[in-house]
Amino acid sequence: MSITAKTEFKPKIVAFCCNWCSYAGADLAGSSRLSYPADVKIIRVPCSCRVNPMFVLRAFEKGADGVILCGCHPGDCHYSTGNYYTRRRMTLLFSMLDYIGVEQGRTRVEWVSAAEGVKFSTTMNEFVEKIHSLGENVRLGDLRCRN
Amino acid sequence: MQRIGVFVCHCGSNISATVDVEKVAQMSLLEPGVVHAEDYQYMCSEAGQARITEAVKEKKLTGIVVCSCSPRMHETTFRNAAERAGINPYMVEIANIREHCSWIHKNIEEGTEKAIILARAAIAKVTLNAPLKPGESRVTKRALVIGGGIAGIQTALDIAEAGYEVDIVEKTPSIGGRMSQLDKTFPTLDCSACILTPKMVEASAHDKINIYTYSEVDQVSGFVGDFTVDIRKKARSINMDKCTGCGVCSEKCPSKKISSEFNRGLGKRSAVYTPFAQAIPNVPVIDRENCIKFKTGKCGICEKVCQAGAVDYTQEDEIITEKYGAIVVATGFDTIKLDDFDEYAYNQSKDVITSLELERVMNAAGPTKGHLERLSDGKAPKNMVFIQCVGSRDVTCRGKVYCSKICCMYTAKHAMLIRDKYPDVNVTVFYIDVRTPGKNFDEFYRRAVEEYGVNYVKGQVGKVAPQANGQLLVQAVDLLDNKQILMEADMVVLATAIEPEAGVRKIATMLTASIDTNNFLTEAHPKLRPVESPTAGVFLSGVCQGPKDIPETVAQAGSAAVKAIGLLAKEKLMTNPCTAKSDELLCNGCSTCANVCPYGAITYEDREVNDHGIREVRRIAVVNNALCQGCGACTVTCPSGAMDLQGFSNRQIIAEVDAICR
Amino acid sequence: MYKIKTENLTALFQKIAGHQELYLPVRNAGQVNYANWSDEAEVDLNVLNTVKSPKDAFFPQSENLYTCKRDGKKITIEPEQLKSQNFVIFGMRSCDLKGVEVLDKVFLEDPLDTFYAARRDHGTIVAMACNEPEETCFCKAFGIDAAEPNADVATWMAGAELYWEPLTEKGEALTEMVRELLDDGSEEAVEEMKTNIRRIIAKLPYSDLSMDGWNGEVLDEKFNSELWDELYKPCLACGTCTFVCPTCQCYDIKDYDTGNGVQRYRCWDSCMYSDFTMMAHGNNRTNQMQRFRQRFMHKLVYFPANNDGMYSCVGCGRCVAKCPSSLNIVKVVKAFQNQGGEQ
Amino acid sequence: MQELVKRASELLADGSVARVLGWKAGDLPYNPEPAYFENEEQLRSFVYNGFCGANLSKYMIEASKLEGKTLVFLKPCDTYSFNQLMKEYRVDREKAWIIGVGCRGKLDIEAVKRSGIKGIESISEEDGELKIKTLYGDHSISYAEAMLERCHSCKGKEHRVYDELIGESEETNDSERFAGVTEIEAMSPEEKFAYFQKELSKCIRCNACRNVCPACSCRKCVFDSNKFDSAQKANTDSFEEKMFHIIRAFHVAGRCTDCGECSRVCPEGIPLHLFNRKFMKDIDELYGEFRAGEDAETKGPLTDFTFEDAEPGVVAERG
Repeated sequence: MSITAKTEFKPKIVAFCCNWCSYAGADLAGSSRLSYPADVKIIRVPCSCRVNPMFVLRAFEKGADGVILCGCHPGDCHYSTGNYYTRRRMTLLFSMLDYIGVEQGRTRVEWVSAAEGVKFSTTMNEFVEKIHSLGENVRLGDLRCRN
Repeated sequence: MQRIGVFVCHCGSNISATVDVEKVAQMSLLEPGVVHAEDYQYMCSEAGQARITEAVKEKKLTGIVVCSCSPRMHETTFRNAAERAGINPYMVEIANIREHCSWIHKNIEEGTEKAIILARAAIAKVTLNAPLKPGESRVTKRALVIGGGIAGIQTALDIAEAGYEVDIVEKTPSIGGRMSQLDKTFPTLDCSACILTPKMVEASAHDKINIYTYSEVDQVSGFVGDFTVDIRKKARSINMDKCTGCGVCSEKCPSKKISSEFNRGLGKRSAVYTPFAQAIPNVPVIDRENCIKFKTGKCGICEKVCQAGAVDYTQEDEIITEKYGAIVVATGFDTIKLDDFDEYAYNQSKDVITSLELERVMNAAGPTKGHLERLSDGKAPKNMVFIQCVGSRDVTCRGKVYCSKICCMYTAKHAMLIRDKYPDVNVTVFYIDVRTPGKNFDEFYRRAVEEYGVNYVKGQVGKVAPQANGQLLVQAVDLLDNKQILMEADMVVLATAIEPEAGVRKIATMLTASIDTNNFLTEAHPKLRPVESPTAGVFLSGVCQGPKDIPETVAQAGSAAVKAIGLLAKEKLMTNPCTAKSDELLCNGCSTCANVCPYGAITYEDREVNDHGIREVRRIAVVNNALCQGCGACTVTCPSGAMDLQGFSNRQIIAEVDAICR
Repeated sequence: MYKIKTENLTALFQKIAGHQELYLPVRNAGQVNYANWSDEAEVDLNVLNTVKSPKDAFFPQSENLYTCKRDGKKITIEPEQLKSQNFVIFGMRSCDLKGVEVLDKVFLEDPLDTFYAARRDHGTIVAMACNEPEETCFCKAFGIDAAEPNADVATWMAGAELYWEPLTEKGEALTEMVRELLDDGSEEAVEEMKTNIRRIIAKLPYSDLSMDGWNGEVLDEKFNSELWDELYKPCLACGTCTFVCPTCQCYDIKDYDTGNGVQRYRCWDSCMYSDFTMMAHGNNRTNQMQRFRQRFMHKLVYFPANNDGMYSCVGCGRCVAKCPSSLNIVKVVKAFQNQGGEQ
Repeated sequence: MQELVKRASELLADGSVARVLGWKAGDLPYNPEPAYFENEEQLRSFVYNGFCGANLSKYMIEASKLEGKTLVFLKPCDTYSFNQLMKEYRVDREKAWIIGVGCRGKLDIEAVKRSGIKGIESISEEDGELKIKTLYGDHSISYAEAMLERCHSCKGKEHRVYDELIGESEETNDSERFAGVTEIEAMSPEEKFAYFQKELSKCIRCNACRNVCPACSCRKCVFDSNKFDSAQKANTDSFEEKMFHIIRAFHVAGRCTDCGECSRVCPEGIPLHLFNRKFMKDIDELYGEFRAGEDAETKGPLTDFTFEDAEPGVVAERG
């Protein structure tokens, strides 16, 4: 990716991926050799509904510059309803982060199926680019983790 | 403190081309708890696995991290290796440095750095892993089928043929369902009764099938493999063992003016009745609400005329409790109520009928003995109008948003049959779209238009107005010619939307099977698990899952049977150990977790706890490991963090987050 | 005795801040707390009680003790530097000064708390008399004179002037630093001020509060009293009373994982919290009644028993004003006295 | 008030209830405290006045464990909390005898003091004015001006659960409930950040907001336990203030009845209700109007969903 060359800033990005769709989608991106920046590190969870808002804040606390959640498309959840709960929880959480002045682009939810390797890679490229445009996360982190 | 071994795979050059595997191993060795790290050509090979087992023994490892391909590929391989080496298989974590790293990054420095971070996240997680053991649960070798229509009958027959006991619970006095009410079936036009009756007889005669008619499911408890169900056998007032099915009781019953459910209210029946001639069992029931004996205490004629002495007014509802390993829901459908569709004058005119009512009219055993006639005056109709999509594909809240799927075809069937039998009757069909995706379907529809001269008009009917002369004035729009149509008809037939049977919501609740906004039961996965409910051990057969025609219903009934057989064939069920678990000292008993559990796996019990010296009885969430599938929805909804997911615990995920962000 | 026009106080603060850190009551988002002085700071000397007491200046709510850094398997430990720069804390009231005396008893006795001691050594306290005491005040019950703020420098606000009297060497040094801004002032104005303050204090609703019956001698009787069962009931188990209190001195020591090591820090703790003094086997105080009792027994019985009768309550009234359930130490003191009267 | 005492005495005397949960007169004109009364003698110190703001519903968690029924006085807004607690099985309806008491808005002593009044000796009321005698002269302030913020955006004077009602209520709602939220929403990200940074920097982590909150009824809060490695006792870094208040608001989202106790008790006057109301406003706008505690049955918005729910991207789209 050319964007990493643009600046010294190397964002830390945590991506929570559900085991059944998005993690498999990321696998497909890999086997299709569809590249995205190495700044993205994936954490596997059984379902997007396993992602506690506390995990998202924890990532920011410890120095993440962006957090993205990926799950099955609504209606396709392996557990049938999990992502519907995720959708409400994360909508409210993101809205609250926006409300306290954290930049909107630092958080994102994207539905990526096991067949959407291309979408996974495109999403990650976009997201990293967005984080680059926002720069380092200074509003929502614990300073003690920065030295 | 754990003793962790890290094994870095080259995967030939798949990984090692863009990741310095040696460095990943070296760097991993610096992480707390790591006592061994090595890299190898192919970790998944026999030799690679042997290196793992050797290291476990030599270095007394308690946890393993394999940096390799996706866990979706070889997690099981390495878990098995761990088990062979004598440590719990769930003490293994995979760092996916191939699909998520080496394959997408070209720069070796970048790839290596990321691989090191992924490894350290896996190390951080495995540090907090705990040995997990799958549970075992037994399987009762008996299935319950709820609903005795064609779906239920087919499912029951298939399961029984595989050698398992099956009970069918049917709420009406006879099995047969909607199909028994149909006259002919599309696209072959064979007689519905002719193909259904042999199935009914077969089911009834099968030694593995036990049929409870005039019965309902009262209560369900338990879980996959081990359900306990209470079946309420409603009082029939006729002793089934004694009754010979001679029919004298019905003949002599003085209360004969009761609207016949089987004939959709178009005919009459007596208070003691068998719904239709081919009913199985051929044993009548006494409709106590309309029986003179039950209403006034007088009469008792049926008892007097019954030579077998089968009439028993003292019968009471009976509860039968039975255990099942699998449950198949086959509750079927009904047509929607048309009270909100005043424009079609269904409630004003007897000559406006639903398609299902037309089936009865066309049927030789129906209210008109199979003669097509107006129900108001018995005259033969000259002009008939069919209106499709009555309440289907309806975005107003009156109807259903979905397509009922069968209406286009049965309307073509009706039109064709009428034109065939009564060539002088003009038939006009108003439609939004004609949908004919099925084997021989479009051919069938084209025959209706081309060979039988059915007049298809694309457009919606705005109003059906009964006239003083007994005619029905139909106002419609022809969308293709873009003109208003005003025509008189003798009869109007409404292709009424279908919806799941009214009782299905109650059944779904008992089974904790989820249901969608239209009351159709939800599949475990819409594409990949279409006949399973998200609740383990509960399967879906027929229209209760979504609109479908007879062949589709029979096909789904068969697959539901296969799924049930697959379950019943198991001696024991191994349960996924990555299930939710509630900490009794933190649980508030607030029930929020149960509200989001799609499997009904969470129940509450009052339990005495000892909270650091405070002994008290508290309401505590209890997770049934056999039901829990480990999604984790409950863990996030639990504000105190009492509910946690084994294998993906809060602390484990946080450790991964920390390791990535540091 | 010196004096300075209130309009010149900003110049005074600027002058002090030019040499040393200056810590004084500042209004931020509607509330007044001690904070570092800056040009933008909205200084508020009229507020009697800051929300948090100024003990923060010597015993911060949270302070780092040392940092561990990990590099691979190598660990280095860096102790936190002790306070080495002089600072001034301006505006403390008599009650809060007494609060510092209480803290001294705890932290300056053996074993010496070096973090606290360093701050005490480097801090110069400029205190203010309370010319408008409030209904929540009861410092008099502890023999504190709100009219005589005995610190390094004592000050009195009289109309448009602040009277200034250095009382210690540190006070003299500070006075020297700002001497050019001070004028000479007369004792009379201050004496009049003092009389006035004492007159108001005599009229306060709690002016007749005495500490009769509260001494270390009837420990068992107090401890076992059934009154506690009633008194604690409305308590929400929050830490408001402890965190606004100028004498509460309990702290917890915790580690924060920075990713590449650990920061060991201490922070205020509250005996009202269920995990206060939690040990591996659990907690020796298992219910809120016991925790509630602990707080008041400590302040009014155990502490004076071990410190020559010095109560660890100074009557500042913060808990009276801030308790969400309107509980407070005065209600506790009186409850036992009334019970005595009835028996 | 006499009517309340009379009825309480009756119910105690005939054994209908074992105790009474109400408010006891304090030692200052404005500090009554929640209290239990077990006999007529004790009831002599019962008080019900403008300063009885404390919501007693949370005390019913403990009272539900006691033998016999507890008579509890609940103001209209307190009954929402009671319903919510009932929905979560935290209180036992059978153990409560609820007398719904009238409410004409509750007073905020901080509001009185903010107007510059100090040294209060007595407070009395005349024609909607509070007459306040102080050591430094007499003052007067209108009742409405001295009211708690929550009463200005009162959700109505109808009791949602009760056994009997005593006393009249007066409407006090005179402001738009979400006005404060809307104002912040209109700010730029920098302004929003500065606003909350300033407010939250005051937080002393006393946990009063949490402990008074009827929705925060966890036996052990996540911030006191090691379940998330999140135990905190102090805001050592400004992140922790944000973490605590966001998560607290999130945990009570869809459960918070907007009783306003958090803002009432905050010793630093942080407008904590602005967090809760933000979630309420979002829930109302995105998922349909919802009032926690209106009844004890309806599913909360975070344990429910529709297929057509807004996507999280809606946050950015709204701008």
